[in-house]
Amino acid sequence: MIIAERKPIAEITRALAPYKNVLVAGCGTCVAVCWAGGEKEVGVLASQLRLARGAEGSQISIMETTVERQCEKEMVTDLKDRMAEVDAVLSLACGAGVQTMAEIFDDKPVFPAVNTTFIGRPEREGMWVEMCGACGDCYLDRTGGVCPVVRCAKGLMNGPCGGTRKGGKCEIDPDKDCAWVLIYRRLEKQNRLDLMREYCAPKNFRAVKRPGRVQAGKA
Amino acid sequence: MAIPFRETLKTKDFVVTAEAAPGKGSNVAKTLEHIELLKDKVDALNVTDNQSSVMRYPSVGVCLLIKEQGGEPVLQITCRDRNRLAIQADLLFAYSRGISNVLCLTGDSVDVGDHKEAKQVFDLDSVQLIHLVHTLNSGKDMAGNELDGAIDFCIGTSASPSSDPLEPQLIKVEKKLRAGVSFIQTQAVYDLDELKRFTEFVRKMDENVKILGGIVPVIGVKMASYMNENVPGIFIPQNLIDELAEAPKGTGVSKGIEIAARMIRQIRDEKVCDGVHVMFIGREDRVPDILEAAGLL
Amino acid sequence: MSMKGTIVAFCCQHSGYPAADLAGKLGLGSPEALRIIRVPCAGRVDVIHMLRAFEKGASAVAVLGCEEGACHHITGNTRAKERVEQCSMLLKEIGIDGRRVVMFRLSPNAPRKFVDVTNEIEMAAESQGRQDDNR
Amino acid sequence: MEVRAGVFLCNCGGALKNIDFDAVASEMAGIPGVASVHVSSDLCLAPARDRMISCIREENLNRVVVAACSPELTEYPLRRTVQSAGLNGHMLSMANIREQCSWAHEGDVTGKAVELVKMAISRARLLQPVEEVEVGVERSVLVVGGGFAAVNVGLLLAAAGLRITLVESTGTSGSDGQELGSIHGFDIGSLVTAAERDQNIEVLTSARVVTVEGAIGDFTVTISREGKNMARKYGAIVLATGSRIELALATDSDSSAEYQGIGGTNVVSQDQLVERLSRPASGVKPATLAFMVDFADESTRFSTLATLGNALAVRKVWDSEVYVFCRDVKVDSQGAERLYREARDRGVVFVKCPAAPRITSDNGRVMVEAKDVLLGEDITVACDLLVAEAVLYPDPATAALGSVLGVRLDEKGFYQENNVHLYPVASERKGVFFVGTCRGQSDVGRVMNDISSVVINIKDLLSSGKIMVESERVKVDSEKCVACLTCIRVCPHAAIELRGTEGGKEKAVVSDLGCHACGICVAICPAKAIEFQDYRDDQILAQIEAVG
Repeated sequence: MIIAERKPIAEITRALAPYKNVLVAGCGTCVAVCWAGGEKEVGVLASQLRLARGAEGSQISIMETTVERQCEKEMVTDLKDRMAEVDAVLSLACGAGVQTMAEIFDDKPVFPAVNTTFIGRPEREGMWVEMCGACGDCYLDRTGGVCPVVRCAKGLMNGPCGGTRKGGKCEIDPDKDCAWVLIYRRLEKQNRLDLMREYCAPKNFRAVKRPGRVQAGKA
Repeated sequence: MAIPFRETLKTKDFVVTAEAAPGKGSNVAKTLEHIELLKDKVDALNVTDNQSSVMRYPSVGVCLLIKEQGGEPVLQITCRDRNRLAIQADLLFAYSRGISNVLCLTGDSVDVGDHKEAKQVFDLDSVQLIHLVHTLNSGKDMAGNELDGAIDFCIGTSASPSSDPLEPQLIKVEKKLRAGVSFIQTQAVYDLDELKRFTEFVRKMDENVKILGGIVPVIGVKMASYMNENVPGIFIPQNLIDELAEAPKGTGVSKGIEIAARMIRQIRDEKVCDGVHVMFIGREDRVPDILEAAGLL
Repeated sequence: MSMKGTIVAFCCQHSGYPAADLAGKLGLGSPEALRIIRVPCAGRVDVIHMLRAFEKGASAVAVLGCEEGACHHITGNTRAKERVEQCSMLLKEIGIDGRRVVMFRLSPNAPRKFVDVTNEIEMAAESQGRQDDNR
Repeated sequence: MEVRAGVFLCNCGGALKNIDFDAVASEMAGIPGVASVHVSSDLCLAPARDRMISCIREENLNRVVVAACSPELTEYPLRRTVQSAGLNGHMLSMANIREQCSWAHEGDVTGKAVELVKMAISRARLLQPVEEVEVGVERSVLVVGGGFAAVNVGLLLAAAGLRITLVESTGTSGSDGQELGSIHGFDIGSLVTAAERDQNIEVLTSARVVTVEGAIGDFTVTISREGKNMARKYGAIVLATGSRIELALATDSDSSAEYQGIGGTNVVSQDQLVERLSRPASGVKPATLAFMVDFADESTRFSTLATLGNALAVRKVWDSEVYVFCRDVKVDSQGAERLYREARDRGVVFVKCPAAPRITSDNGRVMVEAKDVLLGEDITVACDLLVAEAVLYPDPATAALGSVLGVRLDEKGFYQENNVHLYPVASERKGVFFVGTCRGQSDVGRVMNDISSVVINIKDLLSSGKIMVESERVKVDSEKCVACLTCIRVCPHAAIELRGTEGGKEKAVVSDLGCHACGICVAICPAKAIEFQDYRDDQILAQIEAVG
């Protein structure tokens, strides 16, 4: 799922400085599950903003809401009757949500409250790791199901690089496994190491013509 | 004019190369000094390409200086800073100016350098780069278009014989050998058995590739632990660190040179591999002392 | 700030709350500004509860849970500790002293500990309060 | 439905002098939702309770707020009172104006009392009823393990009319109970045959528990035997998987000789000694014997009891000199003190030494060298036979079975009981119990205690075939739940599972029976989909709003 992380409060308060009535909008799907932008985080952020303004001695009136999925135009449009007295919107959704909100209510400034980081999964409670870079040309069939495009720091297609650390850790971060050592161990286990020995030609980095568009077959 | 490296590799039984480090500005005086000092003492002079992701005077620039001084340069190219268009263009330019040796490297990550927020390219990796040079050598570019004027590079690459785990590295070396390289300059090695096993491994697949053992003198315990910790692909064993610890204060550099020379002599006498590639980052002026101590001058 | 000087204490049913009762039975004086909210486990208290108490003007918020490793529900007190630390960080981020939110662990038969910690919190909050007022 | 709350203030027989109850009562009258305010002096006594019941009925109150002493004392009885007035017991909210207000501070605290009652009222407005329903439970018990404890539990529960399945991983039942049983004169064999003949008991040998789902009263357990899986329903699960016994090699750290190293033949385990004693005719009788106690592991009583019993037997049968080298003989097990005295009277010499003795060998005899605390000097005893100390280690299968059942292990690897004093045989997962050496118990006396307390627990739970339980006190709203598994991973009592809901999709479902009502899942749920009826977020926040 999409993983995000709450922005530092200083960035948010700076953006909201000129505004008095703010709608803080969470999203109930991905960012809720990774504790970044769900209903709970809306409550905490709203409370923190009120406390911050209180400390500065100026007032802020905050409306709290959580849209089931902020990347759905209809769900965002449902907020329209509450937008009359809103000066600015603070969206805790991922980039897709913030931009949908900004597009639907294009007469109002919309600010992100989280940084969308990657597509990933929970490694353990409260910690998420990157698994997929949405490169549009999946190579997982050649690497025993370990993606070098994002899990190798350099995205090499014929790894590993010379900098692998002792114990098979990544050159730039001793806590992270070298993707190519993981690939080696996985393929060795399935004795399909010939896959790793096979030369991989330069990747088509334009498989997805950014910005991407996917047209499903006619429903 | 220096002998082309391609010939040296065929004729000489013990090949010695060193490194000329580009400076951090447009003033090339220091670089010229190093070139002058080393060009006749070694068979070829490698020029690093933004080594450790630290922005420096371009590699092809120093290669031209070496050519002008009558030395034999080896152009190092990493895949971090340029995409496939830029790399092909640089190769054409370098060859047209008489540079005919290239070392294909993946390159360090920007995280270890001084521009940590830069966008890394890595459009290619070292194996794909080797294939690319072959393609250009055959008179075509990567998209299959005919070149007006082909090129003919002597291709080399690097390897890490003391990686742990080693097998994934060896698979990569296999790919490089199948792609076709004339010489391999390894990362810094301190355990000659590992280097010997590595050489035997390579020889089994390709007898005429020349392997030059990477020699990086270590001048102190602090530097040793720093390198073990931060410099990618470096593993200095404990016995070496202990030996350094015994060296009295202030004699670290000469101790480092002494150890390096001893290793070079051992490699030569026991024919561990086909030569050495001496790297003394920041102290290029002391490389002649190493060569002399190793009896290579 | 209608709740000037109040201390909101979330007391776990298995430790903080009985300790407060025992302190009362023994006549040990805890701060009058203390307002205790009974919770089934310290793990039930969430960051929003602490922040809302501060919004209402509480000068300090405490979460009183079981001793380390003696939590009736195994991980309740550890979670409460993590949430107090998160709340403290959220306060620090906006310039409020992070030490105003405190996690304290005690056993149900430790009334003196309960009284000492609540008085300490009150004194700390008061001295901090004076600093905030003249800022 | 309009909130009609009755506020009952109790001045504890006039003892709460520093609260002006009339002032408090007048303050309450104006608060929205308050239907009536009553001041009484002894809400813990029947007359006041009856008046409360009649108030509830006459003024048809649908909330009751009681400001009195601590809910720890009076909440339960007050709930019964409210229920007997026809109102749901959970519609009660309390304010602790005695221990935490009147007694906690000097001087007048009427103001604080007012605030505490206001807080209770704000919570009362948001209370919702929780029905108590009767739930059928499986009258069957799964007992894992084939040892002495397992078979005993099986027999006793079968006698109470419950259907028992005895799952034993090894080939024969009663195998690992030999050591424990034989030493203390229990013939494990006869127990096993009794179990096999009992029609309430089904013995499955070389079977393994694969998965456990559901909660107390309704466990679904998959058992695999000879390659095929069977799904069974159980009301409770008892783990009696025993433990592994190893001879301790505890010697003085610097002494070179290891026990096992010397001669081998003259170093035996308690079991081997018992075997030799049972056939006195063969072999030469050892003239001097030494036992080792409390050096490798001071926490188990296993080697102490075996040593006392066997030392006496050696004195009777072989009449040889017996030395017991010990740090301190702990005799807190059943009958241990009597055995110790009898052994002393029979001439067994107890050598108390601060550290493990040095063991060396001298042409076939075992030399035991130790510092005798009483004599204050080093002594060396040459003995023909040395009985090594036996130490209990967890059975290797403990960890794996623990994770299947979602229960914890202690730092030594035995099962971790919920509370060593209050619930010694219960795990944190309701309906899962541990008995005997698998939880570190080491002597027969304590194992017997375990057995009887587990039998009482389970009979109490299951024999009636039904349990009263508060239905949906903690409930997951399947509309809001996105099945992110956070609550399932977090629940310390393994009471939440993914189950298909009527919408078809699998969602988290809290088992009313298994839930311990701690609220940890409620606080951590990212979608705020879980509600805990008496401690909802809005109720907690309402109390905060009411302060000041």
